[in-house]
Amino acid sequence: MRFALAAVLTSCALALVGCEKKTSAPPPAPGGGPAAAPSSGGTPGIAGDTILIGEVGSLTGSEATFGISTRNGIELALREINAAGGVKGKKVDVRVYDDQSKPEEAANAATRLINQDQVLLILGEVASTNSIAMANKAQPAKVPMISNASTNPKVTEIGDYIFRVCFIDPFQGYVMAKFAHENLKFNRVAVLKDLASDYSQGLADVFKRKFTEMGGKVVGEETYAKGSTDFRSQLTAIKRLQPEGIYIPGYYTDIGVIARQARELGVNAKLMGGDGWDSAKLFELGGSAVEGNYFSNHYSPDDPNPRIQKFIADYKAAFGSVPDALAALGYDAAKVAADAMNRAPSLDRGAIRNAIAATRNFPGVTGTITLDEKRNATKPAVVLEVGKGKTRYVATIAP
Amino acid sequence: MISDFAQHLINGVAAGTIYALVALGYTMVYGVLKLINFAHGDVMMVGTFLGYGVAQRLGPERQSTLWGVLLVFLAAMLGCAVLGFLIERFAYRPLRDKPRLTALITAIGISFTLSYGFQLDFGPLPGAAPRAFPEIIIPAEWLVIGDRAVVIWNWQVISLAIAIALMLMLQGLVYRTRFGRAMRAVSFDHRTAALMGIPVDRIIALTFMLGSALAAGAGILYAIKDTAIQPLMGLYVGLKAFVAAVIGGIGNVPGAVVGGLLLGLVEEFVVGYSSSSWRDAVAFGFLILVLLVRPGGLFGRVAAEKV
Amino acid sequence: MPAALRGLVPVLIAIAVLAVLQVLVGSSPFFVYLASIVGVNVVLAVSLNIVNGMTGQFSIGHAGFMAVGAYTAGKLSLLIKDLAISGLPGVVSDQVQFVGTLLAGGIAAAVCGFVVGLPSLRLRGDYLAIVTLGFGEIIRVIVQNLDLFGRALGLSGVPQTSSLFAVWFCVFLVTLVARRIVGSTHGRSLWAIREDEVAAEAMGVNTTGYKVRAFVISSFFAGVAGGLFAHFVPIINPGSFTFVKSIEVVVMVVAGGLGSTTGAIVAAVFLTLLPEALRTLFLQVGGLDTGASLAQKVDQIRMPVYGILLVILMLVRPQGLFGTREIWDLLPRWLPGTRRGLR
Amino acid sequence: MSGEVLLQTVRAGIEFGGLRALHGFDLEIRRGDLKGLIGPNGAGKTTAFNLLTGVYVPTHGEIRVCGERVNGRQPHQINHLGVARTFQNIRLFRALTALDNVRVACLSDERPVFTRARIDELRRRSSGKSPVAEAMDALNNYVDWWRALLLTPGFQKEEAELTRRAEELLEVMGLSHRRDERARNLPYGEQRRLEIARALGTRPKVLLLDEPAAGMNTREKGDLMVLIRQLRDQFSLGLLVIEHDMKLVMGICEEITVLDHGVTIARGAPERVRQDPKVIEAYLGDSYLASHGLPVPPHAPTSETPVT
Repeated sequence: MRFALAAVLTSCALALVGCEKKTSAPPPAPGGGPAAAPSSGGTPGIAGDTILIGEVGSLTGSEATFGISTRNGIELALREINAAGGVKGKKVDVRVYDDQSKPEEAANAATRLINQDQVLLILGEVASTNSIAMANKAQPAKVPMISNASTNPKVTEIGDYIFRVCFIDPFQGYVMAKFAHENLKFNRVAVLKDLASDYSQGLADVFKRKFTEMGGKVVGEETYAKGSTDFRSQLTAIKRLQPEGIYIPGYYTDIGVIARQARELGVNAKLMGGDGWDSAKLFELGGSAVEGNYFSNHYSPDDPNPRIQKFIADYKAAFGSVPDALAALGYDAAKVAADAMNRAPSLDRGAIRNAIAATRNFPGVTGTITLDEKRNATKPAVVLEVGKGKTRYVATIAP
Repeated sequence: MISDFAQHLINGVAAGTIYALVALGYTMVYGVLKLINFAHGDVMMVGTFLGYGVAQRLGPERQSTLWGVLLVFLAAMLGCAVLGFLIERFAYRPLRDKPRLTALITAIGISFTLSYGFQLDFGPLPGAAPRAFPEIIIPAEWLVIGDRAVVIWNWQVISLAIAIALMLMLQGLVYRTRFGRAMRAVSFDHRTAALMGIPVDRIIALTFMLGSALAAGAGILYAIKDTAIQPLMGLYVGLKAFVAAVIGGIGNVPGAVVGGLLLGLVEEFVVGYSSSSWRDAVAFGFLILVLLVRPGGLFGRVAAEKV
Repeated sequence: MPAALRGLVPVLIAIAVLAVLQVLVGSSPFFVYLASIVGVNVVLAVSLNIVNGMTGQFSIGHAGFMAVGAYTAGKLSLLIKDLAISGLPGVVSDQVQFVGTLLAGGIAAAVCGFVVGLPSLRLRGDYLAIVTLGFGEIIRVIVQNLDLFGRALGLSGVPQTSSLFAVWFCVFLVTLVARRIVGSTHGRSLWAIREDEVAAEAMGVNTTGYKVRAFVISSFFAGVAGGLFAHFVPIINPGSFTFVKSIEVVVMVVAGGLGSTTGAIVAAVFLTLLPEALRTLFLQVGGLDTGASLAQKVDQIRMPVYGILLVILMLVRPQGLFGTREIWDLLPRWLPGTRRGLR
Repeated sequence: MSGEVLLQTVRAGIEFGGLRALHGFDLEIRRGDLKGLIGPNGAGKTTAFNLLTGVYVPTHGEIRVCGERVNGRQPHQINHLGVARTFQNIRLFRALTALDNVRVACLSDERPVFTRARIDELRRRSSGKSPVAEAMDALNNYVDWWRALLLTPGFQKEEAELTRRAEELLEVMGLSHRRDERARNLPYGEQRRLEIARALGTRPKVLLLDEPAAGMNTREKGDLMVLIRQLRDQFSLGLLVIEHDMKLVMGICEEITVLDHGVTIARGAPERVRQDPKVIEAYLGDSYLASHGLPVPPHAPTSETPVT
């Protein structure tokens, strides 16, 4: 017995001593490897006169509403594309898989799209966690992927086949910090963030850094967990610090309740947030309490630009509601993909990747999209004020 | 500052009252059946949705009248009593003589069915998105201290009054009526109770209905307090309330009330004066601590296994 | 056969079979991924069965232990990613490190299992349910609060060194442990506790000790399953280890039969593949539009259906599909090697 | 005939929330003793057994096993010191085979790393509260499980030895033909015998039998009387028997203690107890009838322990 124990300990020690820095490039991960060869000679994603693209979204689970908005946006874009004759004379079909808002399912769905369905490119995911999971499958297989709304910088850092049509957390956090400091002239703000959401944490971190750099003071930071509906203790603690504004980069599901309870507790500070606020539900959940507060967004529904107004009218006709930012981003992602496919010299994945990377000044509904060398969209953000049952455009803030 | 402290105290009592009301249901059912009714929190959730439906039907004018509010409460409580009866009759009663584990698994199954079933969006089911609960008590300031440093709202007072009334009624029912005596006898030993001519099945069913009705009442108060309702709310509130019941000593009626208030206050003050990011760990850390130090809870004692 | 070798023969056979399998199908990413997910679920189900089935306790926080294993192993792998063991080829060194991190993940989960199990297992069985559930919540809060574990975004970039062979060898190991424990007199003591705790205690069985030990072993394998998971899923975050995951595993154990190892395996494989198969079916039959919406409905109703399944099983067949029997107990008697009863 | 004192209680008693279930209970079992414990339903007989085996912790007095105070020890620890019992309402491991029922009980001896004696010695010195002893015990068990996993030769030998001993005990109790039958499928009388075999598996010094003859017919009862005496001699046990069947108790016991309402009302040789007026008064019920050869009405299977 003792002998066995000694042997185990010794071998552990030896293993530790024997470690050294890796010198050579790491070997290819088993199972990854080069792109799976097309099954029967044809180009992946092309079958006769249809082009097959893939989409992964959270159609069920905790983030189902985001997935469904995205899905509608993509659907609308594809209808328009196909009505206009498709891409290079071919119809574009999309295969959608649900990832139940879980990264392991997102990776599974991406693997499936790449290897079983042999799609030409992949659209999707809102949650950055899920996009990262997908990108880790798409990149080694060299399948282009366009995320519509994942704002975490890490997503496109995974490789040169991964793109996005939205701006990233650092920009959005900067937008609100700048707006709070320059337009609203705030000096003291507090932060209330959702501990369970990487999106919320990312925005909060950038906001804190930028706001402090601009000379303001972040007086306090509190957190909540998705699913709770009692924010009074955090708000009471924040009230004590007497901030002029509270930055709450959360989702609309929580914001309405937070706004009501803030008013109830006599918190007079303005509330500020990010694109997670954007939903018609915000007005229902927040009532009058949420009015007069600000959030940054990808586009403004009351932008007079005819392109945007046409999109809103078409979306309303098709799905019966005002599109939120995620629908607009889904729409843009599909349009950018179609545009790249049109421009690409041939319909193979490498050529399409290059075409996507070369996207410049694309007229999307969420602004004029240019993809930079890090494959992120650079475009301005808008700040909206919440009004009675709708939002009002306040300012545009450029990168 | 004293005003912050007072505000935290108010918040803590408000949250604790809800925990206490839900915990009462756990404790009563545990008392008569020795079963952790895992689905209790979800019954509460169903109650709030029933109340929501009734309030919607009444419309904005009628729902905030006295009769409207009463109707919302009564409908939710009656509906949940029926639900509680059905659950007991068809899911728990057939398993009463089976190992306790069987009933526990069933309870988890029912909890899962209710909370995730309500997330579907076909038919009358509400779907996953949260909804704003109608303001059946129009908010008005009841007491304002200083320059709005501490505000007590009318609905906070009304909720507390309703909660206290419900608890007193329960206490009276358990200790002053024939039904209460029968209930305590069943809780003591249901075989002996049956031998003494107590209709055990009926008493257990009634206890279930009573507990479910209390949960529905708590649910409406919860919805008034936090303004938004959603299908998964029952899981969280239910778990916390269960922790409250164990802290107070499960099976012990005053223990549940004290446990609920204690948990509400502890959570509130941890957030207020420490860090809000550990809030959800507090309840369960507290639970493990209690089980280590005083397994029977503050008021209960560990019952020896019968041999 | 020499007695000393009896313990090792199945291991050697398993290694050979899995090696062949790895060579044959190891290069199809989709198959490997699916098989890995299935394998992890089987490890979870079989290990949970040791507590919920054989010992008659009830844990509903298996995902929490899986999370501990996943985060420990994943973090460790990230830390030693740039190191190699000198004198070994790169691939071998990677695999050695992989096995090491798996063990570390398992041990971390086992330690947690001990800490959680000791106070609650002294008490009656249903406390364990609540405490394990609470434990899962605590793990979630801890992970979300620590930068070390990537907070809500999760850990990404863990080297994907897992393989079909590794996952299914763990499946084999946990099955072997479950079977050998059951086969030994110690395992019979677990069963004795499930049958009658008071009598077992009176017959000299240290019931608390046995329960804690079963729980620790079960947690260990949940941790190993988590470690495997971290090495083939590109990103791990708290969302993958929720209450819902725990309930999925419970459903597998209960449906397979509380106490039946092979039942748990069958149920785990079936319940993991079923949604996948239904999705494929609806897409093939219904085409893109109706098929996709049907497939979506399937995913939506999965959770409530699990709930109803638990209730119906308990009412109609509380011992689960297989009860305490193993698959070979159900084979016709004339087949050679058919054995009956608890063995 | 009387050997060393194995089991002793000194003014032991227990209260449940004010209800005195047992009060001032004195008892002494020596090696080779065969004593009886009788009393009407609810007199506290099974409560006494539960006290002796550690299921309940006495609120008064003291319990000693082989001179060692065991108040507050856990049942399995008391069992390891040499006290085994059967149950009034048979509590076999119903899903296990007859052989496995006995094997589980036999297991308590095998210690791979630290010897049982060493752990017990540590426990004794710390009166059952030594973390070191518990740790050693736990390590023993973990090592055992690893051996089970690897099927080491030592483990295989031990398993074989366990099986052999269990088979031997089944043989003694005349159950060899039921070896692989599940316990719940055995006839009633055989279940009672299997419980005794299981208790013997723990190598007891004292054996407590709780109504071993309940539900048996006259012939079986006769066999049982012979068997009990034989067990005492073969395993050199001290025996304490609770029994309602007066003929059996009077027939085999050398000393009888009579309980009523938790209090000892008489003690002595069967003949003396039988004629004790207090006993007759307390007992003028089924036992009176039975001792006169009249049919005994069936007992309701109620638990004698007061509800807690």
